[in-house]
Amino acid sequence: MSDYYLAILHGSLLTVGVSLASLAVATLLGLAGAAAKLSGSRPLVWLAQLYTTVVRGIPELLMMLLIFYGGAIGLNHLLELWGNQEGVDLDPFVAGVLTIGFIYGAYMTETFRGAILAIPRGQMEAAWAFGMGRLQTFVRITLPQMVRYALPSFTNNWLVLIKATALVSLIGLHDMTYLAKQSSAAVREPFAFFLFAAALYLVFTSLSLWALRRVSARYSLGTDKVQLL
Amino acid sequence: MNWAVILEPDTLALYGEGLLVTLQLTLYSLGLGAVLALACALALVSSNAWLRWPAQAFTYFMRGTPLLIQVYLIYYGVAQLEWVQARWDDVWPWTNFKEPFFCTLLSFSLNTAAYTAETLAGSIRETSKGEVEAARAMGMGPWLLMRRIVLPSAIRRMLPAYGNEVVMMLHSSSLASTVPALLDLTGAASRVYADFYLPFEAYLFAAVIYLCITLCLIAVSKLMERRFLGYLAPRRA
Amino acid sequence: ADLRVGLNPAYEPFESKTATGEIVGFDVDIANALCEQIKRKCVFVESEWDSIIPGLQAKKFDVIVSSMSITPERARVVDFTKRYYKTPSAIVVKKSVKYEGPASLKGMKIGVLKASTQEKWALGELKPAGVTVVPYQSQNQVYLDIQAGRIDGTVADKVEVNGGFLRKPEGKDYGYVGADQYDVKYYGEGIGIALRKGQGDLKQQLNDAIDTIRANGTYDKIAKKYFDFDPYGK
Amino acid sequence: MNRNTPVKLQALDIHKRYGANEVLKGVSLTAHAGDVISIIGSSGSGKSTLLRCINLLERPQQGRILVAGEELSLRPARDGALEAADQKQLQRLRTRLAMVFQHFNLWAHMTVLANITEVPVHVLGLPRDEAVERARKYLRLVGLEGREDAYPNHMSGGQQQRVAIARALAVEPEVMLFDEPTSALDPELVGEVLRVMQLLAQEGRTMLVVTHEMGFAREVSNQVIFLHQGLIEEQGDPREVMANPRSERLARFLSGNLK
Amino acid sequence: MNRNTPVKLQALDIHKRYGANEVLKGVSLTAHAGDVISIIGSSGSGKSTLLRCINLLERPQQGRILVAGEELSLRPARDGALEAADQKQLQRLRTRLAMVFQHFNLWAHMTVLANITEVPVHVLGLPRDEAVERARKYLRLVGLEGREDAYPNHMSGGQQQRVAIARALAVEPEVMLFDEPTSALDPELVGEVLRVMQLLAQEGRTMLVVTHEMGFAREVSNQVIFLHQGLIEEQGDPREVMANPRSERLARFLSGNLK
Ligand SMILES: Nc1ncnc2c1ncn2[C@@H]1O[C@H](COP(=O)(O)OP(=O)(O)OP(=O)(O)O)[C@@H](O)[C@H]1O
Ligand SMILES: Nc1ncnc2c1ncn2[C@@H]1O[C@H](COP(=O)(O)OP(=O)(O)OP(=O)(O)O)[C@@H](O)[C@H]1O
Ligand SMILES: [Mg+2]
Ligand SMILES: [Mg+2]
Repeated sequence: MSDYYLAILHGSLLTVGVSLASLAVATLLGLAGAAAKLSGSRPLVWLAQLYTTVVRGIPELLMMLLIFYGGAIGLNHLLELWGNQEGVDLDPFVAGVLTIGFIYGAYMTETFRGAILAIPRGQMEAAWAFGMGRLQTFVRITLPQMVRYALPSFTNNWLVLIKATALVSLIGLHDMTYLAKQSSAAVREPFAFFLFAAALYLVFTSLSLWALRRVSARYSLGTDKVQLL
Repeated sequence: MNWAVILEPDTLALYGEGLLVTLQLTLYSLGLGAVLALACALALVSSNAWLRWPAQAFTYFMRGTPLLIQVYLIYYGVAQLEWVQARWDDVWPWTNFKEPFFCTLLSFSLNTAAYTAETLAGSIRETSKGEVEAARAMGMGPWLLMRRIVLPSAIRRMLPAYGNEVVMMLHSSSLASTVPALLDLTGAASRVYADFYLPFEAYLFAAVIYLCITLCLIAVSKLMERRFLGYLAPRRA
Repeated sequence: ADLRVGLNPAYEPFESKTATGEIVGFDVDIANALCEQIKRKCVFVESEWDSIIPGLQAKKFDVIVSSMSITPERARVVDFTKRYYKTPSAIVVKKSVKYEGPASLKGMKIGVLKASTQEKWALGELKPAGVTVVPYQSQNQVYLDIQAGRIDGTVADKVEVNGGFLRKPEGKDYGYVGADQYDVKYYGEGIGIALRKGQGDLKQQLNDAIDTIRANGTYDKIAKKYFDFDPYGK
Repeated sequence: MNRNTPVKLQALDIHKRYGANEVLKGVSLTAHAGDVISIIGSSGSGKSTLLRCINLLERPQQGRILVAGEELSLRPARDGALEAADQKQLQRLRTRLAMVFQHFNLWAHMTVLANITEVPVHVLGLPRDEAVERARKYLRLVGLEGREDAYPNHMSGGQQQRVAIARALAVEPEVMLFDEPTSALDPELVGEVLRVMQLLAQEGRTMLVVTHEMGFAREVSNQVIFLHQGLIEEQGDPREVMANPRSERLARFLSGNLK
Repeated sequence: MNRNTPVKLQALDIHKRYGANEVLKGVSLTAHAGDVISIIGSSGSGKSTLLRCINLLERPQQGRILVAGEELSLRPARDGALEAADQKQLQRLRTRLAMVFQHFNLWAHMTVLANITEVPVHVLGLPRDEAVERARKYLRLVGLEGREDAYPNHMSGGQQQRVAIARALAVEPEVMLFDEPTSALDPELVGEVLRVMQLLAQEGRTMLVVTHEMGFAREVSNQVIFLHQGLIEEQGDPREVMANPRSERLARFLSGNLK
């Protein structure tokens, strides 16, 4: 029995790996998406709008199946036309990370866009007036100030993302949720393993919240908080 | 691809039934969740530790554990308690716990409440210090200040992030099929998938419906932003 | 070359995973025996149930040996070998219930696995008799709700219900009623091996191999390990 | 000083420190009804801090505050600064003070009209139409009729400042705290705003005005306070003080004036 | 006007509308090296808008802008306003203009020192220590030595304004746009800042200064522009124009001055 717990613990490493890698992808896409949406350039706005609408519009499970299996089946068809019977193998880790990153990038886009809107416009105007380019302004002025506003929603997205990584079991990766499911099927014990997995998620949550609090403190330098109630 | 099966009246009726459940669950839990979130957010920004602590513990557990497990715990976990079993046949409110719809709705509402509360609390904390001071200097008390200045401003600024939460809730509502006798849109799709073995058709059709709902939701949030965030817009020509 | 076998190891005793991560079960032993016959090596590939057919089509594996029922719907997208087992299903209710046909369950709530063959049977035979049929996403959940008292019983595979419920303390008041169910109308031809369409040679080889192990006693030896009856069915 | 009118505001021995930076080292002032007190001093000398301490937006380390004879009850908080012992009292006293902030602090999500009617309607309990009428009156006074529906972010600096002034006037409080209320205004408007303030003083309202307009200090106020290094360096009748500064510091301060 | 020095900045026929509100109806100005041009006008007359159009923070409906002879290439955007055709060029020209904003717009997440070194280091490519030295020099000039590590939000209004001035000075640009650079300063500091600006003018730098300080307009600038109702109502040598305003409007504008 305890070996099952060990296996789940081991699977949690994969969960963490996929989560962090996907987060990186999602954050980059989110930044790019938010920048595009606020750029004022019509094609960019359009593209970003299409991205966030479609991606947020389709259930994640389906997205995963479409990208991984749909993609593979399509590729195989192509290859068969070329006479290749073996078929290709997409690396599931890479595919999973890219898919989850791609999905959550759309949510991150909205988070970052909202945060940027909350920054007083004068901050950006000052940068432009001194000849900073758009990218430079974004990196040096907008980004550091956005962190504060984005963090609550970013944290939410991240916590949802960690749990969404369970989707990678669809494409053959054995994350901790999958292992918990297998274990409870093998031992015919419906609750124990799931609760263990939940406890692990709580551990990750605690670590994340701790880290994010430090980030928040770092990026709140120079601003005063007001006590409201 | 075999779309003829999907377009048969029986199948369409199945999807329709699922759509209804999905919409009900999403809208009700968002509504209930919003009310809870407001209370919870206020507790989160309060200086009173007796209010803040429970609220923090609540959002910590709700955001820290998978929704699936929350649904499980409320539907199956609560049902295991003999104390509840003893009175769920006649003592309100425990009678509700026999109902799959109620259990699902409860867990969804609590879940979205936790996420929304954190977003709202964050937005409240970032209210411009000067605006708060102006209100205080004119004699506004904490509640009036909250109701008239802080919340209207904070809620506006959280609109984009809340749009995310709404869409996520829509997708999460597919977990309703974990609970017996509830057939939501994803449940309908997986039913069609199992009956006819048309994975792509069955799910794609559901996806298109989801996409349509999402489009509506996004359109609504765009309208709300235009209406309520106008003051943040750059000077318009 | 290796034969890549897809399965979803969450169905004890047919396929499950030991604590050390090894996949074991009746299906696994059968698959290995068949591989020996066709002189290939079995390599097992885990897959979620939801993506097991897409996985086959995407060439993640060559066959599915995962207790998959042969149904006409599935047969439209994949090929099946002949059956390699067919276990009976049965109704499980409190031992105190006097069963004399479906009508004696009138007014009760019976849980079944969503989209399963048992569900079809229950809908076809029990529902007309005034029984409420409640579909569940997994059989474990059915047991939980029997325990909680939300439902009165289930219709399930005998092997499954034996290991998952009856043998456990919470199932001690429950038992089978009625005859073993084999009805082809609901239960189809049994459990087969799924292959991608257009692999006629492999299908032929596997069919032959099934016949061979049935004939040479290998099948019985494996079956004895797991069951006290012949799972090949009637 | 109108010695024969009642005392409206007293701030006694105010001390305020930011970290190691001691900004106010014991400042006291008394304002009678109808007094217009100008507070002058160089940038960073603590003028805004003084005003903000008076309505307890900053918590002083030490000091007493009395509004119309009623003392604001204070108690030391954990960090040593003083906080209000009774929130209700603080709120009540604050409604009798209105403030124009140096950075205006208009509520960005509200239109101009909503900014001005907010306090009359929701704090003072005025009926809405009365509040709207009042708002229009003061908007007219500061030359902004017709801009009721604009958002503050879409207005010029001077317009924002005038909205802030109208917002404070619409409260019609006993004591007004103005923090550089004409900094963003052109000379013509400065003249007009100052005339409005003169009128209010004649009505018996008390005003504390932080200002860099020496003209205003001289012409409108009946007392001037020169803050320097955390203390009141000089104080008295503006014409006298400004014509014959006793301290070398004030003399230098005044000499910078190009005008 | 220094007719014999090269032209540094030209804005020709600038039109700017917000919705139906036509703020600028065709304003043109030309600044030579060493020119100090005061822009005066009542609140809301479009002074800030004019400055903001010059560095294209606002997109004018019509107009041409030339910096040191190079024309900023503009093209009509979808909504009819003009936008830069070439971002790179816009950026390049903007580095030759520096601006002090009416609301300062200091970067809130940076210390004072970081605010001032930001542009020299990251736009102009100065080595960091050189930029720091330069920053210290200008901080000293505006009387803020020793406050390098403070954050803008923790400073008084006048201190913030001085940081904003130092930030613009540290760019050492050819043309400076000042939007009411002394509004939050006390008379003594106003005098000092104006002396700094005189010095810069003598070095040959060009300045456009929106101001409400008639003293400054008269003493320091060599040209004054009076904006009224979207047009230049009067323009010329400040002493002449201000002593003998031809238009009744300017006369009234100037008469408001209490000082
Ligand atoms: N987004 C906008 N929508 C409508 N009107 C606007 C907008 N932005 C500015 N305005 C108006 O444009 C006019 C000019 O504003 P500008 O800031 O240029 O004035 P200004 O001359 O600088 O005044 P001040 O001396 O008060 O700073 C004002 O009437 C202002 O209300
Ligand atoms: N939140 C703060 N944290 C730390 N120091 C502060 C804070 N607010 C103000 N100070 C400091 O306190 C001193 C007084 O500031 P105050 O705003 O009262 O000056 P002021 O007299 O109003 O100046 P000005 O005329 O420039 O507005 C300044 O040196 C300032 O840097
Ligand atoms: Mg001040
Ligand atoms: Mg202006």
